[in-house]
Amino acid sequence: MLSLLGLEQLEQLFAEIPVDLLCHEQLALPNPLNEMALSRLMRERAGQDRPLLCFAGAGAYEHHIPAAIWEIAGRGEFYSAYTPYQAEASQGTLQVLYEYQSMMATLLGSDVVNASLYDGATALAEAIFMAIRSKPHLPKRILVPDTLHPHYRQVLHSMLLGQGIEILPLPFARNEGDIHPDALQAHTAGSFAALVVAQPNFFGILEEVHQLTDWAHQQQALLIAVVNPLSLGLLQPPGQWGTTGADIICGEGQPLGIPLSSGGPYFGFMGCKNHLLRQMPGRIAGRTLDKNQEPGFVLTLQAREQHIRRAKATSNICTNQGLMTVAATLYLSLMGPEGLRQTAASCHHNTLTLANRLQQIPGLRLLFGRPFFHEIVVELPKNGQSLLAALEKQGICAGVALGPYYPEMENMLLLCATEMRTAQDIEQLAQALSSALQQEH
Amino acid sequence: MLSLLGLEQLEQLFAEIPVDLLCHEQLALPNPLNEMALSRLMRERAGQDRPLLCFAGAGAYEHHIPAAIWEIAGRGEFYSAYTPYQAEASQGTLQVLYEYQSMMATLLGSDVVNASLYDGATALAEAIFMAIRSKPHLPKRILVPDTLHPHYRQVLHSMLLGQGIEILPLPFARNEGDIHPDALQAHTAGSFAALVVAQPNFFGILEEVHQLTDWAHQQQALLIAVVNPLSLGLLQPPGQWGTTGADIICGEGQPLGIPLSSGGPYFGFMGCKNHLLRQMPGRIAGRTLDKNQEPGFVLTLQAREQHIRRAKATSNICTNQGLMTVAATLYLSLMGPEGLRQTAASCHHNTLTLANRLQQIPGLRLLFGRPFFHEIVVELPKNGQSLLAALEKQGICAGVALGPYYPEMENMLLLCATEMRTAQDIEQLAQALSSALQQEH
Amino acid sequence: MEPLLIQLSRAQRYNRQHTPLPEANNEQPLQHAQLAPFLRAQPPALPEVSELDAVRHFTRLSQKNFSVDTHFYPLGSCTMKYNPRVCNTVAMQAGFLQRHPLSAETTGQGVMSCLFELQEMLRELTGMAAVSLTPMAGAQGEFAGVAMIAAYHRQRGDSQRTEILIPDAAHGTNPATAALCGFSVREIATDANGDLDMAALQAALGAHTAGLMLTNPSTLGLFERQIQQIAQMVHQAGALLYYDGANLNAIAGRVRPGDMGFDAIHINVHKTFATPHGGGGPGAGPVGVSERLRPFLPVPMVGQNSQGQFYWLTEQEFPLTIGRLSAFAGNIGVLLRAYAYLRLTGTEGMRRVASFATLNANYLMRRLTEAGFQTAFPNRLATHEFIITLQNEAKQFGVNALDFAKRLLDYGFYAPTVYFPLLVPECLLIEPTETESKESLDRFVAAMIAIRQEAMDDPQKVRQAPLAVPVPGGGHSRLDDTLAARKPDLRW
Amino acid sequence: MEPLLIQLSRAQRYNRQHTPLPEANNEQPLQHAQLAPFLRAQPPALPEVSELDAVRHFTRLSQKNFSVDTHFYPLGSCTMKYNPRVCNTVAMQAGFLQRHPLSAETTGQGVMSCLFELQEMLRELTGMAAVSLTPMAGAQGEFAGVAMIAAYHRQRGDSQRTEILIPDAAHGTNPATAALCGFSVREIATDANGDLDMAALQAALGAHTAGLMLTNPSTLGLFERQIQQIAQMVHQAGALLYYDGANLNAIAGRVRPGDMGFDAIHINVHKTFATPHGGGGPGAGPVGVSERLRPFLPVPMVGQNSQGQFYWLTEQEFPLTIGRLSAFAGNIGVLLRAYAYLRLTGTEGMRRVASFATLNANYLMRRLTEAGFQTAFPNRLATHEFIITLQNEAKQFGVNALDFAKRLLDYGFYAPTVYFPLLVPECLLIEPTETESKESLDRFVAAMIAIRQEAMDDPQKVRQAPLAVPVPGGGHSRLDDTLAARKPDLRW
Ligand SMILES: Cc1ncc(COP(=O)(O)O)c(C=O)c1O
Ligand SMILES: Cc1ncc(COP(=O)(O)O)c(C=O)c1O
Repeated sequence: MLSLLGLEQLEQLFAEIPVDLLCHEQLALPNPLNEMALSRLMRERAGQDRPLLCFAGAGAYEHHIPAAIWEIAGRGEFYSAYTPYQAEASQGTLQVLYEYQSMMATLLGSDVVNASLYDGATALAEAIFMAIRSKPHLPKRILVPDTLHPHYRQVLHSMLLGQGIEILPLPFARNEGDIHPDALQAHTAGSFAALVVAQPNFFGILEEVHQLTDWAHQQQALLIAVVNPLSLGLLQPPGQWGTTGADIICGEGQPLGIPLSSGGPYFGFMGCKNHLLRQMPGRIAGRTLDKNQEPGFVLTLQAREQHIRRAKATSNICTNQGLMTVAATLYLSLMGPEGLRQTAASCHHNTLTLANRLQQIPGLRLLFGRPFFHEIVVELPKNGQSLLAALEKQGICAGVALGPYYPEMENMLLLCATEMRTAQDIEQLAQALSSALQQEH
Repeated sequence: MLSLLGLEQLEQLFAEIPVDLLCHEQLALPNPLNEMALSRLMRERAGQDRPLLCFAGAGAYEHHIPAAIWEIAGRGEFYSAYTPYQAEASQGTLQVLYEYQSMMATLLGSDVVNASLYDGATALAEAIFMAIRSKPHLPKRILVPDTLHPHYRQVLHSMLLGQGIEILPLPFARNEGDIHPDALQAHTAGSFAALVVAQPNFFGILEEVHQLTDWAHQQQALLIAVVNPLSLGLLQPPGQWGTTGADIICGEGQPLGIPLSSGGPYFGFMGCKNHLLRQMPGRIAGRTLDKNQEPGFVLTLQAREQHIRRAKATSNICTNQGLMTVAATLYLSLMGPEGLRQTAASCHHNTLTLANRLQQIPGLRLLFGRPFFHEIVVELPKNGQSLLAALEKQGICAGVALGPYYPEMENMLLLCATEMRTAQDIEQLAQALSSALQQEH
Repeated sequence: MEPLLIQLSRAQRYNRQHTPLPEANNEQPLQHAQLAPFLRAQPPALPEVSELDAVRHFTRLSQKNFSVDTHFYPLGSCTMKYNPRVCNTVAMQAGFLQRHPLSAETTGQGVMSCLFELQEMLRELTGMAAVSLTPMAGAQGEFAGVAMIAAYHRQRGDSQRTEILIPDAAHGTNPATAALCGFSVREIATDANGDLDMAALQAALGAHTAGLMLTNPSTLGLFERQIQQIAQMVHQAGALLYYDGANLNAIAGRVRPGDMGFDAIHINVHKTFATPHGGGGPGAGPVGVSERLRPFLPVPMVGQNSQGQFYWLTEQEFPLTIGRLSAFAGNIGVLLRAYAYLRLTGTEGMRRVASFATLNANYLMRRLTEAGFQTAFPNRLATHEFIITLQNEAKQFGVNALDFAKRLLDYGFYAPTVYFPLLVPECLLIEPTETESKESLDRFVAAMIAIRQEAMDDPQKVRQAPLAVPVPGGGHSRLDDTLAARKPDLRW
Repeated sequence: MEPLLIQLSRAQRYNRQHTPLPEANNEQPLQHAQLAPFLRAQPPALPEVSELDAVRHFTRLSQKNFSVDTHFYPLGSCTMKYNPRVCNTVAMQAGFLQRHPLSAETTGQGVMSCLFELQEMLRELTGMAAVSLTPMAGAQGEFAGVAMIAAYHRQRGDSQRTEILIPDAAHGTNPATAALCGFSVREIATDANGDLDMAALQAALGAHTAGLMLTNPSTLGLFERQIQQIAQMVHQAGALLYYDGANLNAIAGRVRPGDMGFDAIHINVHKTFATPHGGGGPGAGPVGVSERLRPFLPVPMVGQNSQGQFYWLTEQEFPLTIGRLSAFAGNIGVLLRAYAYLRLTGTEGMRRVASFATLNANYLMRRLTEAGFQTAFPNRLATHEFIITLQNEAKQFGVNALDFAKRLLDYGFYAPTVYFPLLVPECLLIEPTETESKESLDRFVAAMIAIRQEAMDDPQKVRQAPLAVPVPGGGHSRLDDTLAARKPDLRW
């Protein structure tokens, strides 16, 4: 091949690069491994990360993942294809996206859904940009409750800064764990573009979403819902909140068949009302016809996107989390409405069991009085973080300490029991907790 | 669906079964698990079987298995299809089989190869049936050396009994570990139908295959070779043994990309000279043309098989080990001649290192003086089995004890070092061995 | 057509990442001086391709297969039902895959506990006294069974029993196995209703009879109603009764071969227990026996000692064993999948399997009958499968069973089994299995009707089928079997 | 066409094995009285299908994709090279998959050691001072980079820098990102040789310039030869230089953006580091910075303490950080694959990647040139990709770049990128990557020649293309984009 080019050495291919830029010395990377050595190394590394009995939630949930999902999502034809720019040679991915959009839309109760964003937190940031764009006459101000996941609030800070969007926090009710009703009073109609509501919220608590939605709409603002999609097997879809439903719905797709993986890759989902469609970021698959009038699928409404609209695009997103939506589509297909309902119900049921059992332990107290979905906040007689460390030694991840996020809550843990946690698991946790508490008294 | 049949209950579908035969009571099987519980159970079970640092061989070898192999062999189209009876809808499997046959034929140096048998041991039994069939005028007697894997000899006993085939054992040379040259003297031309030779033999020793082959042919007998296919990346193919080559070649395919899996599924391979083709058992894929003169593949020479020939078939085999040959084909494709050569060379090299290192341990002695491939027999100052047990506690499988197979060898271990064993692994073994020996002295 | 891999080969190309010595310039001298006389003169002429070439080639080839995961696959007698993927996933865990077969029992309690429980579950499900898992497929299970029957008679000194009786409808492995074990084979006829001809059986039974091999439900897709009588007759003649368990899917959890009076049985786990078929295997063929054959079971099996630990049972515990049937303990990875499947189903699930397999077969049979196809045994209920005969179509349109089968491929269906059992002319043996939906079955009926219409309108087209099997790149037209056998081209 | 899954749905059908309460009759009362007011009135209208239906449906759909594992995929700018499968396998181990993101650092030393080493390797390979892995794709990496540039100026009180300069050839994410960060965008022209127009740059630079975003090699498939001068000019103007690392594959191990003078870069691991593209993701877009931007890096990153233990670096250690960009720490599973890939290649391997990516591109460019196709920059060496323009063909035969692209699908090739970069009319941006063999490239040339011949002989045919993409069941003819946008049909 070199000879066709009239060259003698590979180096000559780089002739246009200024010589003083070329790396002449060997870079200090580790020596190459062969696959055998790599496999052994990575087996050892993975072996260091021994799975724990997990009661942590806080935005990432250990659910049962049917084996068929990753056996199929991992197929080369899905795994090694890219964004379906050539529709006719990408009907697999495109039809899956269309089916994903369809299933998510019924789950969320939204008119339309896009084909994924990076994760729940960035999806919310995009939802806020979208709200701001579609309410150009309102101030760039957003109401964000303290019951929203603290990491999500941090991401909003990072991402909204450049456009000068102001975040107005809403405190929560100390005994109830939901948005404090008085907090809304401070905000008047026309003074903000959107209200964000998380359901369930970070504490696992169910918010009064109907009132909140109607209130936001009365103030001429949009309502942005942040939801756990799995909970919607059981709970009201945001599209039906209040009189007219949430306007933009987003959240973290991880509960739908995506492994925990230390935090990613997950995927963000987003749906909205029809009239907001052209403000929506991200890929969208649509059904159309070919020259023979056969139905088929394409990426559509691309005029919203960076590769066409460039600086005026609805978002800069390009590569999204495609493969994760394949997995989620498989998840929803395998579960169906009944499987999803039972899974959500089982999460709730197990968390009830957990709450009841933990309350029997002297010194432990359930913090909030309101209904919850599958997470609870528990108050301890001591610092949450040190207790977690003690239980980790016994192979238990006893939840997430709230101190780092809410300084006044340093004796508190956020715990979750999904459908994976059996009665024995809960008993094991309870006993480990009891004895850890006793030991240090 | 029942109503179309005019039925009301599923039970009515079983109306033809005599009532007194129906199971009325619940069978005592465990309650059904859902996939979540099953996965957890099986994770626990697999977790009990902690992998050891493995120096055991004896017919099953821990080799590097490129990840691509099982990612592809596990694809539904291979995994969930059956024997390619409908050729036009099974071209994937059929072309793979044809390529498998082609690759194995060049590796073995044989004219033709079939599409798999159950495992190495049964392949040898089938080879013997084949030899007997093709030498109808000779006595049903087979020379089987004691250097053949003891389990293979046991399988021959089980399988040859019904047809009254007599197995004549050949003792081995005590210091050399190969077939004792004098042992052949006892057998005269025309007194047996075939000689079996394993290369490398059970002790890892290389036999004098050229002489043995020529000798067998001089006695009008067939030569049946039992080989490790991976060794043939380096060693002479049986098709070139002696003046005219082995007649039937068989063996265990496990080294070619098949995981150890406690012993199966593996696959047996078999090749032979052209003139024996119609005596060969098992499926064979062939290339042919379709009505448009396009080349394609079919199962062929089926007149040998049970579904056509019934009681007169060359074998009763039906389901074989198809998927394993897909994996082996991928293995040979990914390794190529150079990869296979280097792997075999590395096995040999590491075993040399192992032999040298173990001989430095006081009291240890390499038993045999002849060249070996990747296994060695080591004599200990004490019982092999108790030493193995001691090392297993340290996570090392230090080989296979020979006592159970050769009562006079109860102080001996058979050890193997494949390309997977690093210098550090060997050092770890050596030190563990040394201290185990010291402790008990 | 996908090229042969060798056509993509280019000298000197190889995948460094799969060789033990990654750095060529750092290659240690291959110290195999002692090997010199044994080295091969020329490397094997294997393809030299990149990993991408290989992955792409075999991925593309895979797409040329019809399979259960992609197509309705009503291949009678083969029970091509859906293998729950989780059974593969749980069996492919490192702990199971990496274990050496000869490493100590203490290091394999996980896998051995599964095997032990599988033995127990199969025992319960079949009503036999004991089970050995070691046979590597149905045919090897048959071998074990017949060898045990031989060992039984031999042990009793009853050396005149040299004959095995086999119904004419039987699968080819039955006579082939009997012959492999040194028996002569006598065929027993089937009566007009598809049951065994009792007079013929009576006539054949005698002091030379070692045993009768029976499949129930039979390969005709019928439950053998006289089974209790048959068992009595066989036993009275001093012979034993063998059960070919390939059709257990139809009755699992409902009737047990042990209760029917069988002495030895095999079970095709790749049928009833949804382990993969893998383009022809691997399967596994556990055997079960009645009390009198227990001592002869093939080894190894798994036992449990009083401390609850699992260990291998060998000829030490079973001195009369017919012996070993494989180098190690059989297709353990396959058995793990069967274990997983059985834990998913339990008894209730097994009964559902049998019910829906039977329901689907009867539904499909009725739909085809209503569409005018002729079933072989119109007065009988189907079991999990049934036979239609295309005699009429062959006569009227000159379009035979093979033509129908091939044309079904064009329609995107794998073909049913053709021309088996041998006694029904122009037959299709159709087994829908319990995992197919009514919608699949209805589509199949529609295709059959359409093909018959084509056979009327344009028989030549059907005789040419398949015209283009719907696989990537366009599939083959009918392949020439005769040419393949006449001029064997078996390697590149 | 494969039906929609909802068309296979049948009320009440569901997969018992995936529900937490397997026995229906044993279902515990769902104690969610407290939830009553929050329950949905109607279940979501999801498909109700069996596992087989779902597996078959999605397996069949997968076969309708072209992908690297099945087809040559020369999609320019996207580096569709082969992902070694082992990188997937090692990343899919239970230890990695099951770890909760908020569980203690002590329980994640395995994954964190990989991430730490990956940070270090990327730092070395790019010549930057520090690396953060957290961005979840290239575009988010760009966001992080531009946000850091903004933070830098803000921190210095330099509030007038409101403009980002971007070459007209740039990828759409560059201007979109700048806008997202609140900057206005000014385009800089490209000169006739494909280099940046230096006069235009000089004219644009000023006190309002926050930075210049550059891709090098550029999206024209050319190495920007004046890069050192550009860096000097930009820095002299008080602005910073951003590197879009999407094309790093061409130069990895040979030239480093850090040495070229860039202040902030992103790296598309799903390009250079062979992590999957997944039909559109997930990717990952680590960022690297020069010393002056280090304080602003996005969190979390991984640090190592003096006992060798790994821990998360957050705003505690980086008080000036631009903050968090995801709920947790980014696409860790993807980063593990990149780590595995880099351990396979090492420096030598990386240099080989760049060499063969470049060799393949130049070879293919030359072959196409010799076949009479017009390259956009005939006097330049190609980098890892190159552009041909089909202006002539469009003029002569009325067959444009899109027609060529669509016709390539019929020939079994994925199409190169079309109509990008925007400044070259009727262009195809062709990137063969280093993992394709010469044979693949030659076949592609043959197809291009054949299509041009068709364009001469039967242009209408090419304009109709694809006629039938070779996928199972027969592929589509050209799909109507306009209809799709005019009447959005976005769900069933
Ligand atoms: C009725 C019957 N018996 C026996 C067998 C043989 O089983 P295997 O193929 O597992 O050896 C089969 C399988 O095809 C069968 O259908
Ligand atoms: C030149 C260039 N820049 C930036 C990007 C954006 O990267 P990503 O798709 O990972 O967000 C791409 C990818 O398509 C690209 O080709």
